[in-house]
Amino acid sequence: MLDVKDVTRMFGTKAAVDRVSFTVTGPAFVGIIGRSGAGKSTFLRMMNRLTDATFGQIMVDGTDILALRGAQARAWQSQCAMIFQQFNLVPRMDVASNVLHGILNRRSTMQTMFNLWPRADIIRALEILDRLGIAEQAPKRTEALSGGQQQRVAIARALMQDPKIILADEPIASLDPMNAQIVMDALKKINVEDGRMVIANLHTLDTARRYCDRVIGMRDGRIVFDGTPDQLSTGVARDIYGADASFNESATSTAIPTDATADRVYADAMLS
Amino acid sequence: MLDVKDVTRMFGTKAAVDRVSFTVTGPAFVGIIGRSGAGKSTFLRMMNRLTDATFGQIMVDGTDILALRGAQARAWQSQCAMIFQQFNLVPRMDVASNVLHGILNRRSTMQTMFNLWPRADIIRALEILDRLGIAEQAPKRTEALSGGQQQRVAIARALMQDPKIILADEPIASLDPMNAQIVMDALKKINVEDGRMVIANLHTLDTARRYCDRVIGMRDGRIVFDGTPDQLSTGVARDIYGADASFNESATSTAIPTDATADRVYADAMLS
Amino acid sequence: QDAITGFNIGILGGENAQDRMTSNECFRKYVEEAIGVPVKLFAPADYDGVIQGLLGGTIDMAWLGPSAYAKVYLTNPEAVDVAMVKTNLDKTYTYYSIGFARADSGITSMDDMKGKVMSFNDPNSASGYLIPRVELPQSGYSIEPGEFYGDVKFTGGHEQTIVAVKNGDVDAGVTWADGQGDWEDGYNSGALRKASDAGLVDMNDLVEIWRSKPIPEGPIVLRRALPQDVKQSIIDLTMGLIDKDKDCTYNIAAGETAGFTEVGHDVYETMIEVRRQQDGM
Amino acid sequence: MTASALTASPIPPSLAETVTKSFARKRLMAFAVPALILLYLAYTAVAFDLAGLAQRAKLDNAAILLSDFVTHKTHVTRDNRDGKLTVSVEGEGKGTYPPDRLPEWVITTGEVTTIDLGKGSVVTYDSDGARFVVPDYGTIDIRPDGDRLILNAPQPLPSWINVSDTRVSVTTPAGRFSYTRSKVETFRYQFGWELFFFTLDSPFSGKGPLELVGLALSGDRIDPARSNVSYMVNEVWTNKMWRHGDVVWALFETILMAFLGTMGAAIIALPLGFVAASNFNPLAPVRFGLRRVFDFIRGVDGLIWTIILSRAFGPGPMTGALAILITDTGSFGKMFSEALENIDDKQVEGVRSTGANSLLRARFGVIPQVTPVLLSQVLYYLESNTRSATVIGAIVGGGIGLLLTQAIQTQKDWEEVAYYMTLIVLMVMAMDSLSGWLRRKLIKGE
Amino acid sequence: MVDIAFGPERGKRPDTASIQDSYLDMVRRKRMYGGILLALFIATLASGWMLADSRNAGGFWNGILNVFDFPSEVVAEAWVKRALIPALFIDHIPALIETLNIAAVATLLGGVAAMSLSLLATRGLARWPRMIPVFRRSMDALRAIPEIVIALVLIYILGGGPVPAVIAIALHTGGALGKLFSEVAENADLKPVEGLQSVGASWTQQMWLGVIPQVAPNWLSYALLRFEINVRASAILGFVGEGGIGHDLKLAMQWGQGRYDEVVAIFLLLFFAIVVIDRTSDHFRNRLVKGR
Ligand SMILES: Nc1ncnc2c1ncn2[C@@H]1O[C@H](COP(=O)(O)OP(=O)(O)OP(=O)(O)O)[C@@H](O)[C@H]1O
Ligand SMILES: Nc1ncnc2c1ncn2[C@@H]1O[C@H](COP(=O)(O)OP(=O)(O)OP(=O)(O)O)[C@@H](O)[C@H]1O
Ligand SMILES: [Mg+2]
Ligand SMILES: [Mg+2]
Repeated sequence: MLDVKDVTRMFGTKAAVDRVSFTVTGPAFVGIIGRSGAGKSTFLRMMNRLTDATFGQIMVDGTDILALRGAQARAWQSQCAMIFQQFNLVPRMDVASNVLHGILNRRSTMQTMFNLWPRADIIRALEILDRLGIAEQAPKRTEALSGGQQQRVAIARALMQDPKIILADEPIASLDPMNAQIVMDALKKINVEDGRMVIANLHTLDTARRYCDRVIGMRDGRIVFDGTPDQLSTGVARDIYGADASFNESATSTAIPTDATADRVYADAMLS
Repeated sequence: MLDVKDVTRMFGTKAAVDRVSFTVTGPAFVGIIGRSGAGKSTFLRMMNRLTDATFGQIMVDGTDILALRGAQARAWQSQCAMIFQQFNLVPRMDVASNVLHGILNRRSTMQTMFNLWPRADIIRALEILDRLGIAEQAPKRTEALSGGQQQRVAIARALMQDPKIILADEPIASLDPMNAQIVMDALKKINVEDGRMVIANLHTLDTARRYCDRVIGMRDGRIVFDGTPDQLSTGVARDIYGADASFNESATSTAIPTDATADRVYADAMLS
Repeated sequence: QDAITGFNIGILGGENAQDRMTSNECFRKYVEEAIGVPVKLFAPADYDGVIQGLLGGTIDMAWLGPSAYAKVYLTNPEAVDVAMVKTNLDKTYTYYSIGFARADSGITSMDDMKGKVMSFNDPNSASGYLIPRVELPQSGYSIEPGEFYGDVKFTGGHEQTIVAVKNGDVDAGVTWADGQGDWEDGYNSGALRKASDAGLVDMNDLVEIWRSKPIPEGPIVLRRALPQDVKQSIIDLTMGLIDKDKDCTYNIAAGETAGFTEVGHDVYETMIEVRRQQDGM
Repeated sequence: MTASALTASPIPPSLAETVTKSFARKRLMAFAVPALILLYLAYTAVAFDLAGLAQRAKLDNAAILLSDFVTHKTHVTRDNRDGKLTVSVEGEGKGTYPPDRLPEWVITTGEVTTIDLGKGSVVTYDSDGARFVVPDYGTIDIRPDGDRLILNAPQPLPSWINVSDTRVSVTTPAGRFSYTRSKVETFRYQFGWELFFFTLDSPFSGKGPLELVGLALSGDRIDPARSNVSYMVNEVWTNKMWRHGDVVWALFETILMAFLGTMGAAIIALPLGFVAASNFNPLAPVRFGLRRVFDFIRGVDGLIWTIILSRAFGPGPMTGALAILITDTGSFGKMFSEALENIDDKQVEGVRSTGANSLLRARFGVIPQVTPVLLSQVLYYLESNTRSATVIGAIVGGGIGLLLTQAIQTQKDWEEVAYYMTLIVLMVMAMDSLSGWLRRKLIKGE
Repeated sequence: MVDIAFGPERGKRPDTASIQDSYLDMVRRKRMYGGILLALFIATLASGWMLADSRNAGGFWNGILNVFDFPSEVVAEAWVKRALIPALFIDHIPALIETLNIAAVATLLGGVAAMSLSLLATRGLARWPRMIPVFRRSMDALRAIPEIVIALVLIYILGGGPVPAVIAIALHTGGALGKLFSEVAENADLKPVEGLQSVGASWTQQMWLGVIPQVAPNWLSYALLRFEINVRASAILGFVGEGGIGHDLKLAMQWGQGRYDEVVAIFLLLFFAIVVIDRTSDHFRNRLVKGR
């Protein structure tokens, strides 16, 4: 279904993405991890045609989408939804309008210019919002929503596009843990229930491990790891992130601790 | 040394801090934990006189610092340094100037306006920066520094004040794990080496457990736990945070995972 | 010629009237009655507005100062026709440029002004600048600053000159008066009379130190392109106004008058010459 | 634990040197900048001749001005040639008291007129001449003798009596008095804006507030044709002294000029702004040319445009509005294009990622985010143009500005100046709050 | 794994149909109001122009054909006498300098006043929070009076010369900049201020070190913009009665034919001065606000 061949993007003399190749066959949940500057965003932006590739091919169902131009490229964009770290919504417009932007490519310019959407489209937008649990936010301005809600609006816009592929560029990096979980769960559900492929750049290994079917690790523009979440050991992670051994991660975990002793005492007390 | 009696702060009809009382005798490292809105910040701000208390007393060496006014309150502030989550430095000024701000209370307005700092003070500021490992940053603009470095500048400013007490309001919440560790280590060192009392609001139990001599847990403005780190079990933590069992914390941990095997190998190697 | 759909009257500031809109309201009504189209009054704060209006054809009738008329004529001789002029009580239609100073300054004639500060009104004003500018040097008082006078200033208008002299900001100034009646009343009409009546100055405090040759009053002009019958009815109306409504005549003339009389372009030839000579100075 | 965090090593001397030097430099700047500014101010003080000004400044003028703002004077004039007596406010025909309703402090019996200026100051006109009794001084007696005036007054004459053969004037705190061969005049100064509501020829003049309310409520019509209230409103509206109707119209005209000019300019500048913004128009020469055009029309200034347009359109409010329109097209064009260049790309990118074409990207990615900026600029200009329209109005002969400049230039009707100034300040403040309100309403939340 | 993706709100959600109805309702209402507002705006604008047109001496359509009459008259004459123009430039440079000085001094004085006024009138920074409305209203009043009014009144007291102009422009500048300054200060980050407060700094120290450095670029940028506006204002004041280049321009302009070369010379001088200031201030403002 998706066949990435030798895709490269140069910025000046520096290769932000360097001969990336991989193949995805079914509607998988693919996670891309790697530290800042590894080229994750650049790769997704090339897939969505927001950035042009320097060379390489991305074949989707037999078409090289990197070679499309003008209206055809826009048609591809409409099939390949993108979710951004900063949501990239229009904050001053209401939630439903933002969702409706997903079908801009399919409606006539004249009609949409004056924000005159057909009733059926509005209803579909509301249904999608309802599916994501934020239907009652529909009339509000998007800027009035919390980060997690905004990201769900962005997902709704993506669903409105009825895309083959959903690209998500660090969708939870601006969110707090609670909202992050809600958003990741939503993406997973779309992946499983609708059978749409999801490719997500992720910041945190935990998340990748938990949600992805397949994890691709990038470093300096190249793929340095490609496998299942289980294959992701600390050593591999240290390779990907370039962290050194002196770094003790547990001191700063934001999670509530699993203190074995205290828990055992508590458990004993409960069991007794 | 520090005797907090019945301190309360109302916002409207809501008590943000509700009859908090505790006593600290020596130069302890006290951690205050609790979820968002528990009143941690409000309490520290009252200690520093940034926020007025509704009633109650905080006795320090026999003086009720909550009753001080005007210049006396400012004099107290100069003895009680505060470190903020967002550093609260002057970003456009250089690092050394920011550290020198610690002694503003002792300088006249005119002297400040014309940037008249005695050479001895400048040298002392540099020494403090050096102690925190960032002396070479002294001439840079503060905004050019990384988060961890900025927080160390804030600590340097606090040390410049030569305070009795250092208050730290979530000093590592805006920092990445690596920097967080450096900052906490620095605070601990000051606590141990200089014998200054440190009271820190902390977001994460791990950190509290690792650095504090004593942990105070707050919920809805009241103290619900006061004890040593060892007494902090998962059950107690769940009480303090009001988290329910369904919330799975590991999904969103930002830490690189503890691959137990790798660590065990390392530990074995060290012990052998 | 086409019939007109509206008629615009421009009123000039400074030289003649200040409370212009109201004093001319009665006249506006008469004109409206006479020619049967809506009549509007325009009173821009300085000369130029009306002059531009006449040149551009948007103002149909105006009462100009002699110098302003000269400017219109020099810019476009085809634009307007001189129609009438206001007469004094003795039927003359001349006035004077009067030089004056503070009585307690010891200045009694222009000779005493050597090295002192002389002021004029505004460079387009006939009595307040142009005429003195030509006549003073002829009598040996060069108006180049520093030659005879210590300095030469512009005050901006007649009232300002009077106030400036009274306040001692300048040693002497020029303004217009009809030269009839008594000095202590500020003559029968003119800027001094108005200022004295208003309590702005006490005429005892001022003395006359110079007087120009007679200057013709500014003309009432009509746009040349107006239909002949319109022109005629306006002229008839204005000339007959003194018998019809004395108060209104007094209002628009800004003082005692024996009415309006017809006059031709030739009266202003001198004035135009004065101005032409000074072009580019 | 990271060892590097707290290692203590002596500070390199070079570092201490750098830092102390940088502080010395800052200190120098801290002194040098104020010093330079002071130096410049000193230079301008000399250039502006501040010392000379201090001598020339007339603070008594300020006192007169301030008191004139809130007082009026009443003239009591007798024409010495025909003996006619007139009493009028500000000496104006429209403020003349009818002979049967003179103010109570003017009493006429036959040839004799007694004017009571209060506190013992009394002026008497009689067939022989006039007398002015000044308390603590004595009686000033003037009688004409042929062409001359003969003055009888306690000697030595104080400086507030100004005498010549033909004219005597007396200035006292109670009032002013002057005598010439042709007329004798007394001026009485009183507090308040006289005749502000009703002129003397109105049936409502001289009535107290209670009386007026009573009249307004009562059914007995003064003029059978209309109710008392509408009659009253009409009398105030057409007040001949203060001309409230004209003034309100003038205010409206001023606002009209500002509104038309600003809105017209905004409508023209919006499309031009897109053409001049580098992220919407790739043709650099067109952009450059258009920007210079903006610079030019802005640089020329509204006042000059007013004069240029006066020739074509003649005086009147449209000329003023067009002048504002032209100037502001320049300002808006520049500001709009800058605002468009500073937009947040995230939103545009979000819209773009759905496959929208460029027109739709502008509509949904750009317009929503620039609207607040543009709107707030337009509203800000609307408010500030209300002020400019005041000045422009003076030139095109319309609006409150004309009334104001005329009143100031005659330098006598200061109470009118005060009235107009108050109105202008209120008008601008009202426009300010209106634009603030619209800004809040349209930008912050709907 | 517990799926809480679709919200802890589950169960108490209002039913979908009512949400749809109310939203569609809102869309309809918005379209209607939008249409009405647009129609109202257009009607106001159109009738306003018609009214202004009818009150004008000359109509729009007649006039539009003649817009270039006056400029071409001026330019034609100036072109004939173009040789004289350089000398005229030099003649008027002192007047230009006076105009610039008036603007500069007024901006300086007004700017200093605006600095203190704005800090005193900003929520969160004010020394005496209760006095905020007082300072705000006084800024409003300063802003509301047109410069020309103050200048004309001051001329009566101080006599002619540049000082009344300086005072008039400075007063206005104080009010106008004060408002803009306070808007900037309102958006200033309070964290540094709080940081300084926590070490026991006085109010002045907090402002000087915590607020001024943050707002300085924007303030300076506004002050430069104001300087530009004030140059124009000072020229205009000259035009209406004071000294400076505006006065020269007015004299030449009023004289009319015969001195159009002078008009053009002064105009060009003033125009170039304004453009130079405009460009320079733009350049510096961009550098200040967007960072170097
Ligand atoms: N428009 C651009 N111009 C020049 N260099 C760019 C541009 N966009 C990205 N780069 C460079 O390409 C490299 C890869 O950037 P990219 O944003 O893809 O990284 P990333 O993996 O998404 O990092 P992050 O986690 O910070 O988002 C970086 O070195 C970046 O500096
Ligand atoms: N200035 C204020 N006005 C009104 N309410 C306030 C104010 N400051 C704090 N509160 C309220 O007081 C309560 C305690 O707030 P506080 O900031 O002390 O909590 P916290 O424990 O520091 O939380 P966090 O972890 O989010 O910083 C909260 O409910 C908060 O909404
Ligand atoms: Mg990225
Ligand atoms: Mg807090």
